[in-house]
Amino acid sequence: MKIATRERDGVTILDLKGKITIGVGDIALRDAVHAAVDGGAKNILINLQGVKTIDSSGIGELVAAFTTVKKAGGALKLYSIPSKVSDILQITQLVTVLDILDTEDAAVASF
Amino acid sequence: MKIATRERDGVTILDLKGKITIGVGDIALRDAVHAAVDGGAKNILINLQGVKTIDSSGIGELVAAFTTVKKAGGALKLYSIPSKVSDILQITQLVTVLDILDTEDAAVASF
Amino acid sequence: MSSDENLVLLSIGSRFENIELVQVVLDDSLRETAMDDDSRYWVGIALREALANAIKHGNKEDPAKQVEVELRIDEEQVIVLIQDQGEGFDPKGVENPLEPDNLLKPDGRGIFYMNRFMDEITYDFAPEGGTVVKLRKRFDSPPPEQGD
Amino acid sequence: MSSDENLVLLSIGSRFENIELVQVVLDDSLRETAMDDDSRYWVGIALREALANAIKHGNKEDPAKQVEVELRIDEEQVIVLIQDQGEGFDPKGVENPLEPDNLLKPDGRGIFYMNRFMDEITYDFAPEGGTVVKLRKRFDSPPPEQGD
Ligand SMILES: Nc1ncnc2c1ncn2[C@@H]1O[C@H](COP(=O)(O)OP(=O)(O)O)[C@@H](O)[C@H]1O
Ligand SMILES: Nc1ncnc2c1ncn2[C@@H]1O[C@H](COP(=O)(O)OP(=O)(O)O)[C@@H](O)[C@H]1O
Repeated sequence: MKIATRERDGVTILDLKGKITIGVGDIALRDAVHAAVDGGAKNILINLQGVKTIDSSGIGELVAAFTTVKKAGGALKLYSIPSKVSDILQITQLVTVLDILDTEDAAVASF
Repeated sequence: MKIATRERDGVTILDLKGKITIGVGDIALRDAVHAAVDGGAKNILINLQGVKTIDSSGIGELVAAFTTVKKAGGALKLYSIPSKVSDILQITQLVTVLDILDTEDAAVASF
Repeated sequence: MSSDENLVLLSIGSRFENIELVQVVLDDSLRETAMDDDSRYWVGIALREALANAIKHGNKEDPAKQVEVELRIDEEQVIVLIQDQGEGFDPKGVENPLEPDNLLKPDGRGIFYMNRFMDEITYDFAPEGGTVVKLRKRFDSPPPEQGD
Repeated sequence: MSSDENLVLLSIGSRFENIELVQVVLDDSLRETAMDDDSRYWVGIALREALANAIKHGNKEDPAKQVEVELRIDEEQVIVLIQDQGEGFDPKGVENPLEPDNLLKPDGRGIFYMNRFMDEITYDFAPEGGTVVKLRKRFDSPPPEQGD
């Protein structure tokens, strides 16, 4: 898994690419989110477009990131969800608790 | 492995794509060559451009095809050899006995 | 064993990287069956979860401990058995991740995935120790519905 | 087993399609090592030859007979053991495919490939029957030279 961090209009965007799975992807995600929060980021977006596979550890890491950022007084949202990831968010009912947007424009404007 | 058979200037060309390996690719190659010979083809070219992997059964099938066509009074030549296939033809010293050409134009003109 | 069944056995050291290997073998094996692409994807995810549990909870990530995988594919279905060398657990004690209190917990979704994506999942505990989870999916059973 | 070694065991039914599975596992496993891409490719070809021989000459394509594969990767090298349930053979009796008389024969190049692409290949014959071929390649040994 590769994660690139960039800024747009005061929003920190993490572009995820690859597999968010146990042992590698999940840890990379955790580290990237912690780095962003430690760097003072409040408004964080996760771009899931490049993610084809996410296991329960990956989903767990997304949930943990959501909570971590919230506790630090910020907000974390997801956008560009590929269909298989979207299925998983439905099945786990996380669509009801996480903030999910369609496009990057909509996501950036939502803060 | 996929094999497409076509004609150009009286030459029968087999375009090979995929793996020529034991159990599938080698048999497909044999069938295609026999079909061409049975159909009366004398001048046959094998285009290896799309072949990334060839095992010893695949090489054996190329050699068998060469002999089959020769016995039927025709000629079989190879062209567009990918580098890994070329290495194998060197290592097995088949470069010294098979007819090998660079391009399709050169191969068609060689009959 | 009936002659139209394909049996593949795999044994991997308890490293998460090895999950990939097993998943690729399953995926390649299922590609030649009547299973549709979506179902194949979800069966792959269920397998990942079972392997992750065997490596993490069963073998506690000790690379010297192996996880054994048995893959049986016939004309109708795939059966996968995954065995670790751990101490077992009580499947009845596992919580439902859809409970409001559990929804934002970072873990506890693996067995739920397996149940969702397979026709059948059963746990067995070998007397000499070790958890065996059996996953089964027919090629003609529909892919899991989304949501509830 | 030293803890920095990764051990993967595989057992496949004697079908040529299963060669693909094993090759993919080896390829994926070697991708994380210091072995260069070319060598990885050739080691994969050597493995295919050993599996093809085990399935064809050893187990005579009986899908109920298994071929066992042991993959050992440490920091320095890969070792692959391939065992069938056949009757064995005399490796000394194998002809050189580069002899002029053999050059246009359709078979007899498998063991030659293995010798060419690996640092070491050795045959063992289990007393209870079955051929075991061992293939070894160090990550820092050069890829095979072409031609002669
Ligand atoms: N193979 C296993 N060996 C021991 N315990 C297990 C095993 N598989 C599952 N468990 C137990 O079941 C619990 C729930 O597993 P699961 O639903 O996969 O969620 P998670 O792995 O995220 O905790 C685990 O936390 C663990 O206590
Ligand atoms: N695992 C095996 N069991 C029995 N015989 C074998 C085995 N491997 C190789 N052989 C014998 O060695 C010969 C040479 O093998 P090889 O060089 O791979 O060429 P080919 O398989 O094309 O004949 C085979 O024809 C066979 O007689």
